[in-house]
Amino acid sequence: MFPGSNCDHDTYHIISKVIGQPVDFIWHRQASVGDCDAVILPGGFSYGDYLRTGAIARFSPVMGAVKEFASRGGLVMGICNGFQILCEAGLLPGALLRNSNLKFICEHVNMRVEVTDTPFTSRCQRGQVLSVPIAHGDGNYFCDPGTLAELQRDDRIIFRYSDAQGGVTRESNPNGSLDNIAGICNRERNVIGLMPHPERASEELLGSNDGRIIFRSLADTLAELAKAS
Amino acid sequence: MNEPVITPELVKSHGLTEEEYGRIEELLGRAPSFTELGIFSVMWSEHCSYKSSRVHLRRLPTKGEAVLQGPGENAGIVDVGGGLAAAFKIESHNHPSFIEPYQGAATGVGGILRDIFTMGARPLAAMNSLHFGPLKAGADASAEERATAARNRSIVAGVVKGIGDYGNAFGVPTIGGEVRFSPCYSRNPLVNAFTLGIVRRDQIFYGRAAGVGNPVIYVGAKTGRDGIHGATMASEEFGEEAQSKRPTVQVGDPFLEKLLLEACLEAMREGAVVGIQDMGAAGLTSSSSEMGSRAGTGIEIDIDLVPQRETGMSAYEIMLSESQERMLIVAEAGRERQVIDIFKKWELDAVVIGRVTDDHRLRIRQAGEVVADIPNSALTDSAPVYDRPVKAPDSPPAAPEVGQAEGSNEELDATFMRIVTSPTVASKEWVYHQYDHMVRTNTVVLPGSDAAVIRIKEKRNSLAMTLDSNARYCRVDPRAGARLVVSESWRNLIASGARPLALTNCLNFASPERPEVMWQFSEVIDGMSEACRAFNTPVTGGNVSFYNETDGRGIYPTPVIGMVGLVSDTRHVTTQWFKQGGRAIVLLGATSDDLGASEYVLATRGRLEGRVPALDLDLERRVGEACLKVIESGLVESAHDCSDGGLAIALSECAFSSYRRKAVGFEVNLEGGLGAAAHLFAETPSRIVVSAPDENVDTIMELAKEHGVPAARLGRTGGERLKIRVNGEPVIDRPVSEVEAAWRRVLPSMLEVASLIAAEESRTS
Amino acid sequence: MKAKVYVTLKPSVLDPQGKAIHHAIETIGYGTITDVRQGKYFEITLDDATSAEEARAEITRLANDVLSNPVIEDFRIELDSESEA
Amino acid sequence: MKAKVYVTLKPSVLDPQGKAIHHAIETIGYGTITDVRQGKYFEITLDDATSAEEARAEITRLANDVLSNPVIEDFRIELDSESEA
Ligand SMILES: Nc1ncnc2c1ncn2[C@@H]1O[C@H](COP(=O)(O)OP(=O)(O)O)[C@@H](O)[C@H]1O
Ligand SMILES: [Mg+2]
Repeated sequence: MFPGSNCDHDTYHIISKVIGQPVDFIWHRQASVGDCDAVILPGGFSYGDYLRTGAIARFSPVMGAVKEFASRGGLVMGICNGFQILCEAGLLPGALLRNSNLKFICEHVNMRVEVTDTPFTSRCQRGQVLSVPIAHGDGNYFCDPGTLAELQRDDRIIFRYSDAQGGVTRESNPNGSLDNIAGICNRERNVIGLMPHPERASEELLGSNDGRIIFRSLADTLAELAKAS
Repeated sequence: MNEPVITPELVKSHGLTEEEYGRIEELLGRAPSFTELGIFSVMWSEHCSYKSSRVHLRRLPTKGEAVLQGPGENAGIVDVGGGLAAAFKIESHNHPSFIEPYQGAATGVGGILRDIFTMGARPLAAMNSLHFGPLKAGADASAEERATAARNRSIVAGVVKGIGDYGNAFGVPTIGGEVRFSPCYSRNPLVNAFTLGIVRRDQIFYGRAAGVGNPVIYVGAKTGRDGIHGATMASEEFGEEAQSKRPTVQVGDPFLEKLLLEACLEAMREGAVVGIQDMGAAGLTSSSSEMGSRAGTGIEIDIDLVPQRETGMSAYEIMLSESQERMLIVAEAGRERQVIDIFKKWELDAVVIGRVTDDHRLRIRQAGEVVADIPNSALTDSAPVYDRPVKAPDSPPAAPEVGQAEGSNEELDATFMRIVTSPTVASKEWVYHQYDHMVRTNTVVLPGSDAAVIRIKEKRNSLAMTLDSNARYCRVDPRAGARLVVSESWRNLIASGARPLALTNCLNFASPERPEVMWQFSEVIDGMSEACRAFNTPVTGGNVSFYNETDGRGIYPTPVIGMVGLVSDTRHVTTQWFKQGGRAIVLLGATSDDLGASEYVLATRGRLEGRVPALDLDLERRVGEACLKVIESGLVESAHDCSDGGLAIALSECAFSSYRRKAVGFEVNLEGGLGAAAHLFAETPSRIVVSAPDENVDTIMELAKEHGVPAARLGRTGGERLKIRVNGEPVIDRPVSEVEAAWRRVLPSMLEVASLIAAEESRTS
Repeated sequence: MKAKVYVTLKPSVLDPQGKAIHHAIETIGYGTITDVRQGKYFEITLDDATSAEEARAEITRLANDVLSNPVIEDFRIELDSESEA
Repeated sequence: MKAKVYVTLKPSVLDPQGKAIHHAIETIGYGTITDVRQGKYFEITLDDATSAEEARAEITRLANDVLSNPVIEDFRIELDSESEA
C-alpha cells in the first residue's frame, strides 16, 4: 500500500473473500515484505502520481524489498498503478504514457491471453478473451523497438487488447498502447504488470467474472510451489 | 497590526448593507475591527447564512423513521439497517466553476467529500448534476453566439475533467448524475456535487466543539491566500468584474484529501476525536464559530500557530482563506499527541491552534493581541434573516395549450430522431467514461440506468441513488415542477428495485433580490414539501445557491433532488435494459395528453410552451408500490421510468446496448384516443416500462389492478429494429443500431476538441 | 521556425504537484532543496514561411488560449530566431 | 540559488500529448503550426549555502533519478547563477 493507493481494499476483498486465500496489507514504509508468497501492487494514484505515474512510489522503502523479493524469484503482480510503479522501478521494461485521447478512460475492454506459461495465466487458454475493466489516464504502453522485439520474441506479452472475438485491432486499442499491449512480464516470468483491473471483474454481481482466472492461476501456482517445497 | 480603517466603502465592498453594518455594531457594542468585519461579511453572506432562504426552508418536512440526522449538520444521515447508516449531501460549486471550470468543479467534489467524511463516513459513491449552455450554435448564429457555444464546450470539458480527476485520484466511484442543457446556463453553469458515505451507527461524528479546555487541532493543507472571499463571491451576481475576481481561485489536491480521509477515520476510530468539521466556505471562520455554536461553547485561536503556505498573511486573510483539504478537530484534552501522531503517519500537518472556552465567543489572537472577539450567536443565530418580497409573475410564462406539430408519420419519425439526439436526452457516456465508476468494487448498476446502485459489502442489501432536476417544468410552474422532479427521483429508485428513504436537495436560483425569483423559490419549497410528504421521503439536508445570474440574465429555477433508497435484497436490483428477445413489454401507468413544457415542445417549437404534465401524487405512489411489488416478486427482467422525451425515448433506452449486453429490439403498438405525438412524446409522469416473460404478465396485471394502477401490454422485445406503431399504424421503424449510434455520437462529436484543450489547460502533467 | 513556450503557475497559486514532489524528494534525502514548482514546456514548430512577427503573434495567441490557463498560470515565449540573435 | 530543469520526451518516443494538442489546434484554425512537443519544466530552489558545483551535482542526480524517466525522457539543466553569467 502506498499513500494514494485506492484499489488496495478491492484486491484484498477478491483474494480473501472470492479466491479464499490469506492476504495482508504491506505499508509503503515497511522495509520488508515478510514471509509472503506473492506481492500484489494495487491500483490507485500513489503519491498523487503528480510527476509521472509510479515515479515517486518506486523510492519507498518497500520497493527495495519488492525488488529483492522478485530477484529471489518471488511472484509480483502490478495492476494499473502497480504496473506503472514496476516499470518506473525497472522491474519491467518500458513506460506508460498518457492515453492517446488524453482522457481518463473507465470502461470494460477485452484482452486476449497470449501466453499461458506464466504463474498468472496458467489456468487460461491461449487466445482466450477476458472482459476486464480499465480505469486509467496513463496506460499507453511504450518501449523502444529493441525491447519490443525482445518482448515479442520471448513471448513476454501476456495480454493484448482485442475485440470480443479475439481480433487484435486498432479499434480495440483503448489507449494507444504499442502493439495493443495490455500486460507484460519480465525475463524470468515471475513479475507481471497489466493495466486492466482483474479484481474488478471477479464477481458476477459486478458484471464480469473473467478476471478471477488470473487470481486462481496465481493460487494454483502457489499451491504447487508449496507442495514442491 | 496596521489594519485598514473601516469606511462605508469598505463595508459595501464586503457585501454588507448599511443596516447590516449597524447590526454588527449593535451586537458587538462597538465598531468591528477589520478582521471582524471580514468574519461578519463571510458569515453573513447568503452562502453561509441562508439569510434569504431560511424562512422558506423551515417549511420542508425533515423528520422520518429512517432519519438519524436531518439538516443542520455537515450531512444528513439515514439508517440503512444492520447497524449501518448512510451519510449524504449535495453541494453547489456553480460560481467557482464558471470562473475556472477545472479547479472549480474539482474543489466542489473535494468539499462534498469532506462534508461526508467529517461525519465519520467513508465516501463510497459520488454523483453530480451539471447544467450548461448549448454546445452548438445554429447555422445562422452570430459570431457572439458561436463564441458562447465554444465557451460552453470548454466549460463542459473542464468541469468533467475536474470532477473526474479529483474523484478518480481520491478513489471514490462517480456512479451517476445528470447533464442538461439550456441557454439560460450559458454564463451560469451549474455544478452540483453529491457524495454518499457509510458509517457505523454508533460511530457518527459531529461538528461540535464540546468540552471546555479541549484542544482545537488544525489538520491538513497549509493556509494560503486562496479563495479569499469565495463565500461572498458566491453570493453576488456576475458581471464584467467577475474577471477581476479571478485570482482567488482555489486549487484542489485530491492526493492530500485521500490522506486526510484515512488519517481522520483513523483518529476517529482511536476515540481521540470529540468533534470535527471541514473548512469549506469561509474556512477557519465558519468551522470554528459553527463548532462552538453547536456545542454551546466558545473557541479561542492563536492565529500565529496556523500552518501557513505564504508569508506575511494577516489575521484577516488567515481567517477568510478557503484553502482546500483542511479540517478542524476538537480532541480530548491530553490526547493531542495521539492525534498528531496519526496525522504524521499519513505525512500531514496537525497543530494545536487553540482551546475550547466556556464563553460562547470566537476569539482570535495574533502576536498576543486580540484581533477578533465575537459572540458565536452573532455569527450564526443572530445573522440576518430576510423575508424578501415575493411576487408571482403577472402572466403565465408560456402559452397553455400545445398541439401536435407534425402532419405525417415521416415528420413524427424526424421529430423522434431530433429528440433522441438532443444533448439533454443523448448518451452521457462521454462524461462518465472519464469517471472511475468502479473503484471499491461495489458498483452493481453502473452509470446509464435509472439509478446507480452500490452493494454494501458483506450485507444483503444495496443502496440506490439518483440526481434529478427539470428546470423546464420549474420555469413554467415552479410548484408543480418541484413536485414532478421529486416524483421522478422516486420513480428512478423504484424502477431500480429500491425503496426510497430520504432526499437531499440543491436549490439553484437567480437573484433573491428579485421578487419573482423569491416567488419561484417559495413555490419550489412548497411543491417539494408536498411530494416529500406523499412519498414519505423527508429532506435530510441540502444547499442553496442564489445569484446564478450574469448581467441581469438569470437561470430557470433549478432545484436538484438527490434521493437515496434501499434495495432490501441485492438480487432485486433491476436495470432499465431489455435482457432478451421474446419478452412481453408492459406499461405501468397510462399516457395522457402531456406535451407541454416537454423535450417535444423544445424540439418542435424551439422554446417552452404549454402546461407542465399533470401529476397525481397518490397515483405516482401507487405506481411505485406496484412496481416495487412486481420487482420484489421476481416477475420482471427490466424496469425503466418514463421521463424526458416520453415513451418513445424510454423504450429506445431500454433497447440500446449496455456494457457487455447487446442491444435488444422491440415492437410495440400504442393504443388509445390520444394524438400520435402524445403517445410517443408526452411526458406524463407515473409511468414505468417493464419487460417480463409472457407467463408473468397476468400476475403483473393483477398486481397493478390491486394497487389501482392502469397497465397495458404494449408489445414484445426481440429483433434488431425499433418498431413503434400508433393505433396499428407504423410510425417509427429503424434499426436499433442506427438510432443508438446517433444517440451515442452527440456529445463526443461536439466535445472531442474541447476536451483535448481542457486536458492541456488543466495542468495534469 | 521553432518556438518554446514555458508555462508556470502564478506565484500565489497552490502547486500540489510541486509540493508532493518536494515532499517526496525530501524523504529520500535531497536535503538542500527547499522548493519545487512544476510547469509545462512546449516546443513548437512553425511553417518555414512564417515571419518572426507572425510567429510571435500566433504563438502568443496559442499560449493564451490553449497551452496555459490564464486564471492560474503565466507563460513566457522564446522564438528560436530571437534567442539566437 | 535557483535551478531549472527541462524534461522532454526522447525524439524517438511518440508524444501523445503533443500529437493530440496539435490535432486540436489544427481543428480550431492554427494553420501555421506543424508540430507540438510537450515537456515538463521544474523550478527548483536550493539552500542558499549550496555552492554552484554542489547544486549542479545535486540537481543532475535529481533530474536523472526522479524528475525524468531515462527510458523515455531527456533533460536539460540551467542554474540561475550560470545563466546570468
Ligand atoms: N435546500 C435545503 N434543504 C434542506 N436543508 C438545507 C438546504 N440548504 C441547506 N440546508 C442545510 O443547511 C445547513 C448548512 O448548509 P451549508 O452551509 O451548505 O453547510 P456546509 O457549509 O457544511 O456545506 C446544512 O445542514 C444543510 O443541509
Ligand atoms: Mg460542511
